Amino acid sequence: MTDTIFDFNGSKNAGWSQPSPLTEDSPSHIPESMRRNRLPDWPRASEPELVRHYTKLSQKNFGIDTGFYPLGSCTMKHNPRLNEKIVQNPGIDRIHPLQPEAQVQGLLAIYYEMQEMLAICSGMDAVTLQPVAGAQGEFTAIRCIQEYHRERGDNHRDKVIVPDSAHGTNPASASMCGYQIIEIPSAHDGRIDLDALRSAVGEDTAAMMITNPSTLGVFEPEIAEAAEIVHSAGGQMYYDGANFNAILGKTDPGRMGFDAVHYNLHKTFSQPHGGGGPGSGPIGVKDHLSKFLPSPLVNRKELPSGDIGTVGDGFWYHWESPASTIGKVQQWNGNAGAVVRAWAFYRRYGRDLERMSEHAVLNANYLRFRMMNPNPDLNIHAMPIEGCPAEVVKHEFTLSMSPLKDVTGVTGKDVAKRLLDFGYMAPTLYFPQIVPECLMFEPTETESKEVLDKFAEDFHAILAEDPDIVLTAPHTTPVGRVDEVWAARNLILRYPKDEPSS
Amino acid sequence: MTDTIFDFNGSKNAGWSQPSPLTEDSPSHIPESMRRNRLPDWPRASEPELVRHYTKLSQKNFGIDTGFYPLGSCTMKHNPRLNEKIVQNPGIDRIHPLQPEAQVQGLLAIYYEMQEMLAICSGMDAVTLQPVAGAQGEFTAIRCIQEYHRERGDNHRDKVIVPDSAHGTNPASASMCGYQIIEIPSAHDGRIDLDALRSAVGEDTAAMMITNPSTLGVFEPEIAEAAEIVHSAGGQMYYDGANFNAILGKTDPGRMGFDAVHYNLHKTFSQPHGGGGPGSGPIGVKDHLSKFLPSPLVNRKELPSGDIGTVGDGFWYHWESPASTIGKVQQWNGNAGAVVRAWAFYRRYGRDLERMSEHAVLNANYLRFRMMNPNPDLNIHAMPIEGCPAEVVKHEFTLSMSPLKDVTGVTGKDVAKRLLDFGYMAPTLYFPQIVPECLMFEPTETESKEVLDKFAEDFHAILAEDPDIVLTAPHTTPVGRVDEVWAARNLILRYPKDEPSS
Amino acid sequence: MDQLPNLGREQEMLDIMGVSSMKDLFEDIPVEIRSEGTLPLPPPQTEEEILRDAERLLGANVNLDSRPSFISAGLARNFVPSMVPMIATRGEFLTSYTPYQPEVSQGMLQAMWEFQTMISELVGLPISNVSMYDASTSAAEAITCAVRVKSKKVDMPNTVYISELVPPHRMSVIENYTQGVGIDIRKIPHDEDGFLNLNIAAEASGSCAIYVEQPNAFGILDEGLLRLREVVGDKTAIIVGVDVTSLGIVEPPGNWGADIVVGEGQPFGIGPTAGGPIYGIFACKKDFLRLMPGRIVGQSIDTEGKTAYTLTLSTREQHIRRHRATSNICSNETLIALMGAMHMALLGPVGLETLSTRVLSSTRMAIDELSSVEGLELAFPKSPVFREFAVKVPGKSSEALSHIFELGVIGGFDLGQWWPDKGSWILIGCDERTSESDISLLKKSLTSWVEESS
Amino acid sequence: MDQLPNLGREQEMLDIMGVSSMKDLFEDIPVEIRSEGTLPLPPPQTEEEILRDAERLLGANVNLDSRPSFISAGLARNFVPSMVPMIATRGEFLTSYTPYQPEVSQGMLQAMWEFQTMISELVGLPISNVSMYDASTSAAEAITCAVRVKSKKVDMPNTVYISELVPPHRMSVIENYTQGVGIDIRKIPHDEDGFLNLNIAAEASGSCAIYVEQPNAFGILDEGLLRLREVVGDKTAIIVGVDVTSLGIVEPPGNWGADIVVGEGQPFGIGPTAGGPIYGIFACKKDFLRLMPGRIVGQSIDTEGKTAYTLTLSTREQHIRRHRATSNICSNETLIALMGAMHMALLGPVGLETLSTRVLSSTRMAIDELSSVEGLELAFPKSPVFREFAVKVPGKSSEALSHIFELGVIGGFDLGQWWPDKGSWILIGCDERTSESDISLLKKSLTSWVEESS
Ligand SMILES: Cc1ncc(COP(=O)(O)O)c(C=O)c1O
Ligand SMILES: Cc1ncc(COP(=O)(O)O)c(C=O)c1O
Repeated sequence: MTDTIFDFNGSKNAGWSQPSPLTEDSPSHIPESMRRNRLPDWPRASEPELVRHYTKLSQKNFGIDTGFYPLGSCTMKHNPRLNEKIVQNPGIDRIHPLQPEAQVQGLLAIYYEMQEMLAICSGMDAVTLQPVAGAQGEFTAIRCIQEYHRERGDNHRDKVIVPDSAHGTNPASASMCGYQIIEIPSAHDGRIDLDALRSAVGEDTAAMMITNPSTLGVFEPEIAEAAEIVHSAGGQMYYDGANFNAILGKTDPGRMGFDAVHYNLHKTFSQPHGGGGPGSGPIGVKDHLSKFLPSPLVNRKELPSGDIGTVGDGFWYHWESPASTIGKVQQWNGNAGAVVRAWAFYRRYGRDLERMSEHAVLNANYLRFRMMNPNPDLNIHAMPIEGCPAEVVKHEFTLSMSPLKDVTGVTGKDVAKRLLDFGYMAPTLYFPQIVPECLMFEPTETESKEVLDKFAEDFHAILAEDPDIVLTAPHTTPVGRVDEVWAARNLILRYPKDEPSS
Repeated sequence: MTDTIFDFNGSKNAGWSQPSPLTEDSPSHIPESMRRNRLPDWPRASEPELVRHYTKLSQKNFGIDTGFYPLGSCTMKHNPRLNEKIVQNPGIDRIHPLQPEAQVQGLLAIYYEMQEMLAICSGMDAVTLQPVAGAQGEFTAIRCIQEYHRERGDNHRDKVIVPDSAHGTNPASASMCGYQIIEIPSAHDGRIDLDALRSAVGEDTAAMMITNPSTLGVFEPEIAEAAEIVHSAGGQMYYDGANFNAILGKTDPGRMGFDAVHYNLHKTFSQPHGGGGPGSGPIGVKDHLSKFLPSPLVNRKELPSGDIGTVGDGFWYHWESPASTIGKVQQWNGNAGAVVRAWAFYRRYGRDLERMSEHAVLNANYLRFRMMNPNPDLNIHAMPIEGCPAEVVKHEFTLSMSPLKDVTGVTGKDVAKRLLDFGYMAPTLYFPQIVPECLMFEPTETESKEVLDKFAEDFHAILAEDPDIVLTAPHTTPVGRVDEVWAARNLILRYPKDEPSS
Repeated sequence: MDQLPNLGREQEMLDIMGVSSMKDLFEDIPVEIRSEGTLPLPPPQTEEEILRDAERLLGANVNLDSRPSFISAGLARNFVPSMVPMIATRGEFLTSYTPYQPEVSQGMLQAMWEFQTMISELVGLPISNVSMYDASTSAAEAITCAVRVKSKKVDMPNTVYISELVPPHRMSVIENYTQGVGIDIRKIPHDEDGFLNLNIAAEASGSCAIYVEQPNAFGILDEGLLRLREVVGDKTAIIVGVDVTSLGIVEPPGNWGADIVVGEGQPFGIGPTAGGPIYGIFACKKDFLRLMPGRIVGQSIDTEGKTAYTLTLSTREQHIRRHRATSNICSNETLIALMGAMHMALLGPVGLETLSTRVLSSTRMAIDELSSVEGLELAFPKSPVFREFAVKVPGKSSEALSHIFELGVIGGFDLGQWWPDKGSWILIGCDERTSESDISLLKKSLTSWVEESS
Repeated sequence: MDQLPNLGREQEMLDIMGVSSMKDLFEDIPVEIRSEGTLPLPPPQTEEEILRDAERLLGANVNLDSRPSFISAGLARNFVPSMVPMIATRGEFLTSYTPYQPEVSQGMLQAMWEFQTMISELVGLPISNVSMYDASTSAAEAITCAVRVKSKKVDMPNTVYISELVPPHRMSVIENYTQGVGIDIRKIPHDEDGFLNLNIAAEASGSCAIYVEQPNAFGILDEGLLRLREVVGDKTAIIVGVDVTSLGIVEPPGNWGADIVVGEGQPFGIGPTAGGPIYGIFACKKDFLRLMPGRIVGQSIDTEGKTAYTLTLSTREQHIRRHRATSNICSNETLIALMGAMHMALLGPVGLETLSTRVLSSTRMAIDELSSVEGLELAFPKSPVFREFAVKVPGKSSEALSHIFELGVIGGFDLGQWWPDKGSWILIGCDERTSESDISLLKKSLTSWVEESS
């Protein structure tokens, strides 16, 4: 095991070398009683030790760069390195969000372009880039919808409908706005059950939240009908854009009948979100909701002819506050660095974003085909069954490992752990919860045919393998299967455990 | 095994996306017969595939960042990350060496400062930064010495003396200048044998090349006498500066009586030289040799008072060609990027470079003590013996594994390979050649006491271990012991082997 | 399009599947809702072209390092050691996701466990999560968390008292996070020295929580807060927002009774980045553990008893608890927190103290210099401050700021944007990069404004 | 001093060893040669201070990307894909050394084996080493290598013919490398179109080697070289220096009889970097293998028969063969060659062709534009060129260049510095970054010079 950073006992009096303070007596300006008298017990290590420490830690971490990462619903695609280079520019890294507009015209121009692009791609009328994650986008949009109903005096709408296949953030976000959640069951084929929806909607319906393609990876063909049902009950339709990677240029939530949508820029538009973040979760809305959007948005006005402006396109970019704005959901203007990366990503495709979605869908269908059609000579214990029967899937798909569990006792989790031994990240496990022993695969467009072929082959090898090996997997990882119950029971959340005691 | 890059068969028509050529018809300006008609069979891979390919390759490579690297004579110290950041500055990365002086005052100022600093630290009078490696520095200095003798009409000096413990580049460099090599044996204690030297020098002596501390890691106390002997025979004294890390601020080659010296900036002043390079091998010389130095050097002149100049210090920096320059040894002005990194490294210590050497020597002596004093309860098969008996060593030391070989058959190489299993880079093996079964350890100043303690402990564990395990090591590396004879016999030097045939 | 490995091989793959064309893969989208034609967007660009445009656009921004700059207001113009971004962007860190599979995520998990320890040490509380989106959501979720924990136990359920000297943007976030669930927010005023009115604060006793900041929106360090526990009694949660950098010299709230400490982590690890990605810190006492937001890493063991790390207490989270989750957080700011951990580890205790002292000393020097300018007036001359202080200028602060920008100085923040009645106040922020010459330029340019406007 | 982990623990370590003070560790240095007092150097600086100084000093340089620039003369103002430096600087690559222990160096070894393949493919010869210091030492060592291989077999041992159109700095390096060992160098002139005089080249027949460049120092592509094998016969080694970028469109010398191909690798992988670190390429036919310089990687197997890579043919090298080594190279330029490999791999065959075409097309456009300027004269109007071409200007080229620099253009290289009789010649270099507007600015500024000086 790598030592923890607290095991270093390097230089006794180390500390990053810094220039001296400008004046010596400044601490005396703070009343004695307010002064800290015991410094935090932080590591005392030199740069050489820390570079090695973190390098070694990184070597015990799996990323897209180190292998195939088919984590369904998470769109773990390649992160173009250009984007990382761009955000090192002091014109983004060393910018303060409160600088006057005249000092940040370039950034505002990028914001404007991204607002426009996202609106176009989704069929929405207005976009804010402020929310910093998909979940925060959901929360923000539901807040807007809440204000929309309130303004209309529609104060009794206190319910939000979500399918039972919804991502956990959907109900959690709605509930943070004070809504009650109505969960409607999926039809037997995993798709939306219009009858169940019809009986769920009513005068108390504030909104329905749904994603399409669904969390099962299939396109809901009756989405327009669903929208119609919700709208006629006076509710708003909210599109969870986590699966946007499947449909760019092919259809859009506007056409499907949605009123609001969030984008996970860190999924569709790529974004290193190592360890789980940062993200960026802009939202787009139709006109009727736009005046509630968080403040500020970027707008622009044409300059007098002859004046090309700071960015050279003849426009003056400026912040603008929507008329009935809900205010702020993040203190500044969102994750600007993530927006700039996403902008660079978008520019690489431009109107060919459609190609990106095509390849995401091609890869998913291809992988599904490969996985469901093993070499007949193999002695597979039991084949998985599709989470949702469908001619084609979109950018991801689900498989139920139940047959394998029935025959061998090997669970979806065991298969997931065994995949780690083969050098893969495991697929998403047990989500959506409506598919028993669910594994969810999303290859993304940036994986080659060779990788997909090999993955399917290795998957089949696991299905054919001695179940004992799978049940006790992983075997080749830096640590063996980790005891999560132990962790929750012992709650060792820092070093040493019980300091500062309270 | 990681696939080779040629196993990718990604996009059929891939190729880095580039803007279109400015004009379309340009190829027609090249005569048909000169045009290439079969493109090279380079990989056809996308960025995602290549990032992963090289990331995976890197994971099969050992560096200072991943573990202790006690490779004697190579001074594998930590590479401060600041230095890497600095060389990304377009003021070095995007500079052409032929730009007029007015356009590169900042770079010239750094060159000037480095010339001065190296001269001060070594007791030399003039320094050139042009040689790009230690070996090239040797070659350059020997060429200068050659011209020096020639100019004095001393045309019969055709021999260069090196001790048998010298680094291979010393004789190789001298021989590239056309010199015959006289190798003198070391005394029984590994030190320079003054009698042998006396009988080797003569009217044909052009120079002696030697390093101090010697390649055995001990300081040659009679160095001044040796210089005296060579000088009185009319020869020049050349100092191989590979071991400079041991003596900064404590003594210098000037005091020892040397006429010329090379510095391995990539050792003493740190420098990432991944895979074996780049390096930087400036040389310093005494006045009498300075007019032969390669061209150009940097000099400066004071500006009229009031004019602070481009870099703000009141000086104008300019190139200058030594009167009887030997010309060039590299086409430009040396490895400027390496010089800038070394400058940043030097600035971090300033006059405290002495502390650096102290810690390098402290660590070496400490490690030697630890390694030679195992826990008496251990059942060690046989202890190594010192390559050179000495009260104290300088920045490195040698151990002979002969006793172990005698008792168990385990060679120095076996021990080296076994150390890899413990997560260490092996020490330098079988150099200097005068120590049988030699292992040479150089911990550098950037390793902590904990690392040294643990290394000694693991070393002892190997000495006590079942010899069969050691003889067949390594066991945990990405590949097992590699068959070097097979490689030399089959000579598969590209893929596929026999293309283009000739 | 060098990003698509299967470009040009579509047919080969379709043939294997027995699908005839790419179009067939989208036949499941009903015709009525299919998009027509090409997206109305510009053509793709190459890396060279995008970089050129990026440099042009970002180059049009005035970056804080390009001139003396005194704008802070909740973010720090910090110095991040070079090692931090270089090592944190190693692919294994950069391109990983939430460590759902601990067996292949030990690196990030251990780093976050170490991060939790460092935050816990910093603020003097035993529990820390692995980051929130930013200081504002951290404050907001601390409040909703306290309400969850306290509502059933106090006289005033769903009620929280908040210092009125919280930056309005942060306050707005707090309002958004609290109003849907019906939390009643009551403001506590300050006296003329910018200190919290402890008499009114006493009314918070019996409510779920009181939220204060140390330093507050004017940079003021309020000694009275040390008595807050006394004032509000044992039942009401004390939540304190901090400037993390100050804690090398200022007593951490955990030591004077805070139940939850929140704040902006950005000064450790990353530049101001136009406001994000940054990260919020969130630390608390044990009683809040099971109802707190965000991800938490715990030490554990593997099947062979080897120490290992894993996400723990996930039952609080949305992917398990769904609408009863303690927060909706899924993506968070781990990668930035990792940078924070590296920066904190490099600083070490002594480095932190030096850093705090540097910020404090440049603040003091700026105060001393500006107080000697006739026509400028310190808004709170008697109060100790850290990093920031407010000055009153003749005329409108927005105009004063434009004037001094012309003279090459980014001169602070126009407090009129936050409080219309403070249209002639400027909030001046100092930091470890502030030099004597920066301060004298600021002084010179403000003096010029004073002269200009008199 | 945040670089020394044992700072402050000296005594602890000394005590363990039983040494009383740090001084004792240096007692072995005789008093007479000990240094006195402190080094006369400035005090240590912190990372912040060094960075500030570095930015000030390097910022005082005029970087090529800051304005239209036409200086090339052997190096390329290239565009390096962002991935290259980011991945090549991963610590495992960056901080490794020569892969003496192949078991833990497979990454670099495999990458270099792949590099060898790419260079071999590029130039059309079967063998490549893993890099030389730069193009000049590559050329120099190719010549000494050819002499080693051929001297015993030819009529004129120790004799080599060299085109006189080799850049003088490179020629100087060649002279240094050859004169110690007594190699006789004879120059071959060119005709008025800049083509090699093949009649005189024929005299090289019977010598050890002939060294030519394609394109030559004036950027000229010389069709006559295709007949060189015919002209010099079978025994004399043909060594060709190339512009690597040209080989996407120009026939590689391996295909027309070259025995050794050398050149500057820099256009693939790294910026011009003020002249280094860069790397030379060195490729040859099999007959030269055992006497060639530099490191070579071979495929091999491990104890279990698994494919593995290792340095091979080390018996040529100084650490084994000492003074009989084929070169003194120890440190080389592997890390830069790694960047080259990444860049080449990203380009792929088609990308290379596009790149070559881009460079050629901007060269052509610049020629077309400048030839329309009255008062400027192309030095070799009839000869095909790649990347560079020479123009004659009125007056001194150094003055012309100063003039156009004032107008914002880095206008090329003053050939008078290489050949005093060409004091009014400018060598103009174009590349993939040259834009139409760059060319029109060059034209405008040169036109202004013509007007000024008439
Ligand atoms: C379907 C779905 N919806 C919403 C989210 C929440 O997005 P974020 O993680 O950006 O908060 C996710 C994230 O995994 C998701 O997969
Ligand atoms: C003692 C000694 N001399 C000379 C050299 C040659 O230096 P370089 O590798 O920089 O050519 C080395 C390199 O290892 C060395 O150890």
